[in-house]
Amino acid sequence: MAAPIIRIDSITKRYGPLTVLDGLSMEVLPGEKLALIGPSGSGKTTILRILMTLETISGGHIEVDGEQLYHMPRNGGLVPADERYLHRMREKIGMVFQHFNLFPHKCVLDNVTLAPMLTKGVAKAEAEKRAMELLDMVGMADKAKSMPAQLSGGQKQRVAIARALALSPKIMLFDEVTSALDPELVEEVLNVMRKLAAETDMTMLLVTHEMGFAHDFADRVLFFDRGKIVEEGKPDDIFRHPRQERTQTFLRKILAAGHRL
Amino acid sequence: MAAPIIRIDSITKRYGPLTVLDGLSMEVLPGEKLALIGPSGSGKTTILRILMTLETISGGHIEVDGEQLYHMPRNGGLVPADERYLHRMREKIGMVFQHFNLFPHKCVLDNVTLAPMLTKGVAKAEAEKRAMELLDMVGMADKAKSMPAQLSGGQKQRVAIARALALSPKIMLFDEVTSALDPELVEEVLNVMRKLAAETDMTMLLVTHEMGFAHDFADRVLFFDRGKIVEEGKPDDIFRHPRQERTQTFLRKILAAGHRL
Amino acid sequence: DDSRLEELKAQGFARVAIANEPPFTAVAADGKVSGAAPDVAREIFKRLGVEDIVASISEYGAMIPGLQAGRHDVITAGLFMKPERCAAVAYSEPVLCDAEAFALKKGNPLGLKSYKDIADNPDARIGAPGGGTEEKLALEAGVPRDRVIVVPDGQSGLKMLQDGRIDVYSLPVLSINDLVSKANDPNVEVVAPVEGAPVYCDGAAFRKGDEALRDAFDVELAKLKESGDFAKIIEPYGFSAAAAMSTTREKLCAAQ
Amino acid sequence: MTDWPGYIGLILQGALVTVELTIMGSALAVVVAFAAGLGRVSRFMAVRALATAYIEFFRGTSIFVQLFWAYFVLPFAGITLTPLQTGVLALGLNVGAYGAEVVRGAVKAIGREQREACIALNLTRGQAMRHVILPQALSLMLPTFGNNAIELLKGTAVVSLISLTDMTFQAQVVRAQTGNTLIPFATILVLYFLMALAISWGMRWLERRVTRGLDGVRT
Amino acid sequence: MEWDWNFVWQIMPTLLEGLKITILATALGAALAAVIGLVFAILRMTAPKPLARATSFVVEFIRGTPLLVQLYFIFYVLPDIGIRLPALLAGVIGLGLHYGTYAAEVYRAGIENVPRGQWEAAKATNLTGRQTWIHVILPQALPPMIPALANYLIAMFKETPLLSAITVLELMNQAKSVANSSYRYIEPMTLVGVFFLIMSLISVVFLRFLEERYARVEER
Ligand SMILES: Nc1ncnc2c1ncn2[C@@H]1O[C@H](COP(=O)(O)OP(=O)(O)OP(=O)(O)O)[C@@H](O)[C@H]1O
Ligand SMILES: Nc1ncnc2c1ncn2[C@@H]1O[C@H](COP(=O)(O)OP(=O)(O)OP(=O)(O)O)[C@@H](O)[C@H]1O
Ligand SMILES: [Mg+2]
Ligand SMILES: [Mg+2]
Repeated sequence: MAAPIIRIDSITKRYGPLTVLDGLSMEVLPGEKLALIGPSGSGKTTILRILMTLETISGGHIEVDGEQLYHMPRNGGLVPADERYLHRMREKIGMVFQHFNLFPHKCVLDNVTLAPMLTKGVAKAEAEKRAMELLDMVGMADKAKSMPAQLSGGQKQRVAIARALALSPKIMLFDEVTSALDPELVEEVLNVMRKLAAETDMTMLLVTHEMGFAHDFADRVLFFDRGKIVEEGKPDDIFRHPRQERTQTFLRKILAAGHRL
Repeated sequence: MAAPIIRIDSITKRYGPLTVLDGLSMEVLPGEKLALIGPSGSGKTTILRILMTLETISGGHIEVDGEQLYHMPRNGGLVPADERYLHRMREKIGMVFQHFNLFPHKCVLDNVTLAPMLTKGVAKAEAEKRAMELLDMVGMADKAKSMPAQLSGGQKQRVAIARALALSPKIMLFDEVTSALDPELVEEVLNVMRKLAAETDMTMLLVTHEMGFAHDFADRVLFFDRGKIVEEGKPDDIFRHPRQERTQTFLRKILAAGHRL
Repeated sequence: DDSRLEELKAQGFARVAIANEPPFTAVAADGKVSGAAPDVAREIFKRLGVEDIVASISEYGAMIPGLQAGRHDVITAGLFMKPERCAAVAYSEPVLCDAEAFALKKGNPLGLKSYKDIADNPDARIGAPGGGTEEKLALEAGVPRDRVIVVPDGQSGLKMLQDGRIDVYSLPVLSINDLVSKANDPNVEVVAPVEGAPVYCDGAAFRKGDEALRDAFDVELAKLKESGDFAKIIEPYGFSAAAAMSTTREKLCAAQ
Repeated sequence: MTDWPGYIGLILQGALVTVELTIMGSALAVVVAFAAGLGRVSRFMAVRALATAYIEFFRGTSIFVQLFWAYFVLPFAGITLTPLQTGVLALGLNVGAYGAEVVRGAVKAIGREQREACIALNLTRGQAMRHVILPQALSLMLPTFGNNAIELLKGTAVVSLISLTDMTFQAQVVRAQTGNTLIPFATILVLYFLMALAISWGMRWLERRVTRGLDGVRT
Repeated sequence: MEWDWNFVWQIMPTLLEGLKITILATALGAALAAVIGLVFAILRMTAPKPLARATSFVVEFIRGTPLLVQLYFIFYVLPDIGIRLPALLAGVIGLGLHYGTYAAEVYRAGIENVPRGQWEAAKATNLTGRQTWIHVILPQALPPMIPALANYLIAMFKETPLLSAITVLELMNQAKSVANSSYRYIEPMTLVGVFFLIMSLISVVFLRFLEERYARVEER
């Protein structure tokens, strides 16, 4: 078994008096597809945001691809990472947001090429060539010159996925990428993600309320509640035979509300 | 068969150059539970809003409970209804919104009692008694003194239902009342509506993307597309054996995205 | 008829417009209005049966419009009689007379002795109160508009002179003396009187149409002058009673 | 020797006038702000037009012009106001015009959804405005009203130009009588600042009271 | 007192002369305010705590005191410490400082209005701080600021009559001086009002245009 690509070691995250993650530990293997599920407020988004270094952590350590994420070695010890160090670490990680967060003042193509050109110094022509390939992959090549405001939610999200892929990260983070979409638009985004899962060996972490998709997509499912992993296992085990009562209650509620597996 | 309680007669609705409803006609029987489904932008919300007199109409007539809704008789003919006439007609109709639209500056109880006291001159004590019964029915009696901001989405929506019921309308309109809710909170609201459907013989019109719920709840399902009723029938017929291709495509997309019937 | 006077008597006070320019007008630390012009007015109104005066400070330029707009009953501010003003208001007989003076930098570096000198020197800028006599004299002498700086009040004028924003500041002699002595600045000197500028006298200025009130005022003013009380009021401020008594409104209004 | 305590007393007298002007001007401003602000969203064309004309005129012509006009020109129309009345009128109407836009903005910001809930509950327009829209709009207006009150306070300095003996005017008098420029001006700068602080503290207190229980959350 | 058209035509050139100065002072004051506002905003948002605090205090102080008194101060008190500014310059500096504090607020609000998701997306795509500002934040923050800034420009324009108190011969001062020598206030004051109204109405139309033009960027 390969060494984990992500190793989270008892991290703690507090917002003021509120402890959101309390000594959480977990590991992810290279190429693994992980689904994080659980009730609202359980800390799923928080863990993705921490991996993307969008937060600070209150305690613990994270190792990504063999290197510390929030700390850097100095004089034999570890000190809090500085901006330059983080900048280098972020190359390994890409993230897709619930609300897309496309740059509204740039056209689709420019959204995808901006980061490669600025952060990796890729030449414009080359960046655009690669961007068109990615847009083609997500079925958005014909909208390359559109502005984000002219797209539907599903189209925006597909562009956001292409944008994150443009930096060729080793790890992709997806935070409820379909929950801001109209129901009929969900499928087009999920299709792109299925394709992505099938065609690449990227490590993927997915937060979702689409239990059916989580079931089909993930190698492993983690059930979160109140900042802790309550249960984890193969999708079939978690969804069909949850052992913990909290998992059972949660799944019952979700499924009763009209979602299928 | 009883006379229809709602009779919509070739109404047209335009927003500037955009025609949203084009000569739509339909009838609803007293006590009927109707589900309106269809793709985004097909005009489902618009038809409810028109019934609530939140819009103007560009053409056509609507009869509610034997009286014209947007027109009133004068000198033997019909003229556009004035505010006083509309005020009287609105007594027959209640509406629950996707985003609850509770009054944030009033506590739960006051939200429910405000309209009966103001519009019907019900005495405070009596209004509160009835409000507590309704809050009890939706399972919110213990939160009577809470402010809306202290409630979860599901709780807010249950209060909103109680508020609409407080005026004892003959017709209730529900516009995607669960789609702004976290998935685990959906069920509590749907339960209240099941109870309501079972216990009263109110006429109900429901716009929803919860196909499973629509199936169980409705006596009749109307499938909308581009401002027209494309197909209508018993839930089993529409969901299991849709005849129109557009209905089939729509249901396939929705179901593929993880919803069950 | 004397209806205006009756009104004032009934109301118990007269509203006077004053400037903020000692010694013509002055405001004490307790806010009490004094100065030669208001003191004379107060005394005469008392004799006419009007208990007191209520003063509001105004720019010179705003006084006549304010009088016409009914904001004041009379102007007692050292507003010198000039023919065009005589046409606009009803003056009493002369009260305070003074010549014009310059305050300028020590040694009078530009050699300015008259308004004409200022007009002739393209570098010389003169400061004067807006709508006051000095502004008019300067303009009449041919100083172009952009070298006549309108200064809101005496203190500002002196300050601008000290700061080198203007080269000469012109006011009546007694006003300049009062200012300069307060400033106690060895770098400022006074040229008085200005060559070629006549001695001017002010009077209490009434609204056109209030001539009856003005005439009543004149009667008491004449008595005051006669009795010597007039001199007792104004001479402590440095004004000459003789100067005021040696001329008449008729002469002053016809001048030029 | 200069009688400084006396002259500072003079400035304090002026401060009183400034406070008086600010309070009365604000009171007038609030009244006209609501009248014109609600007029702007009226159903009646004529009311809307009237409110709009008032707002555009007073926002368009500069407080100075309004002040001088009220002071020197109105009397010819037979309306002679005391300088204090003139000041209150000009400041109140001027700031009221800005306040009207705040009222309108806040009422509009409360938005379609609340308005529609009112219709669905069959409230009349008046009831909706009184019981639902205005109570919420008020908490949106308060911060801007606070700023407007400070603008009005600062505007009172301008009335010194029509010989109203406010604080700035008294500072000028003191300056003319004493020959000292720094002391009177520095004194009034500090006093103005303290008054502005008092206004913003007062408004914040009021805001807390009005929004109590709302938690700033708006659905 | 009757309205006199002859008098109106007679004083028109003088007033237009004053209008020129008014517009000049507004333009210079606005340019200065835009720069000073940026300095204030940056100091408040990024400077070390004590300096940021001090800046906040200065901004609050300037905003809490009347421009008229500030002008008096700049014009009459500053020379005591050797700073003697020409009247127009003193006026422009007063306007610039005063309105700079307003502009600072606009800058801050404009930057804060860029959704947090944009900062995060920039980070997730690994842009540096500078790249984020230049390519993501400012292009979105600036356009929506324009109407607000223009609004203050108009407000400033209407406050220029204050400069008359420090002897600048702008529109109001010209009108007063005309009134002083003619004893007529009706025509000059009304004309000044009309000038301001015309300029304001023009700028309101312009502002509406700006608001429409730049509101579009906000769509998401
Ligand atoms: N910036 C913040 N400040 C304070 N509390 C926060 C902040 N962000 C998140 N929280 C809190 O942290 C907890 C975990 O939030 P998180 O967003 O990780 O939950 P989640 O599992 O993603 O829920 P959801 O399914 O609703 O997205 C919640 O209680 C939330 O209120
Ligand atoms: N106020 C409005 N101005 C202009 N167009 C509008 C307005 N309201 C609705 N529309 C348009 O009318 C059409 C029908 O809208 P409607 O909200 O009724 O659709 P819907 O079926 O409820 O869709 P959804 O499932 O997204 O709620 C859409 O194209 C919409 O863009
Ligand atoms: Mg989340
Ligand atoms: Mg809808």
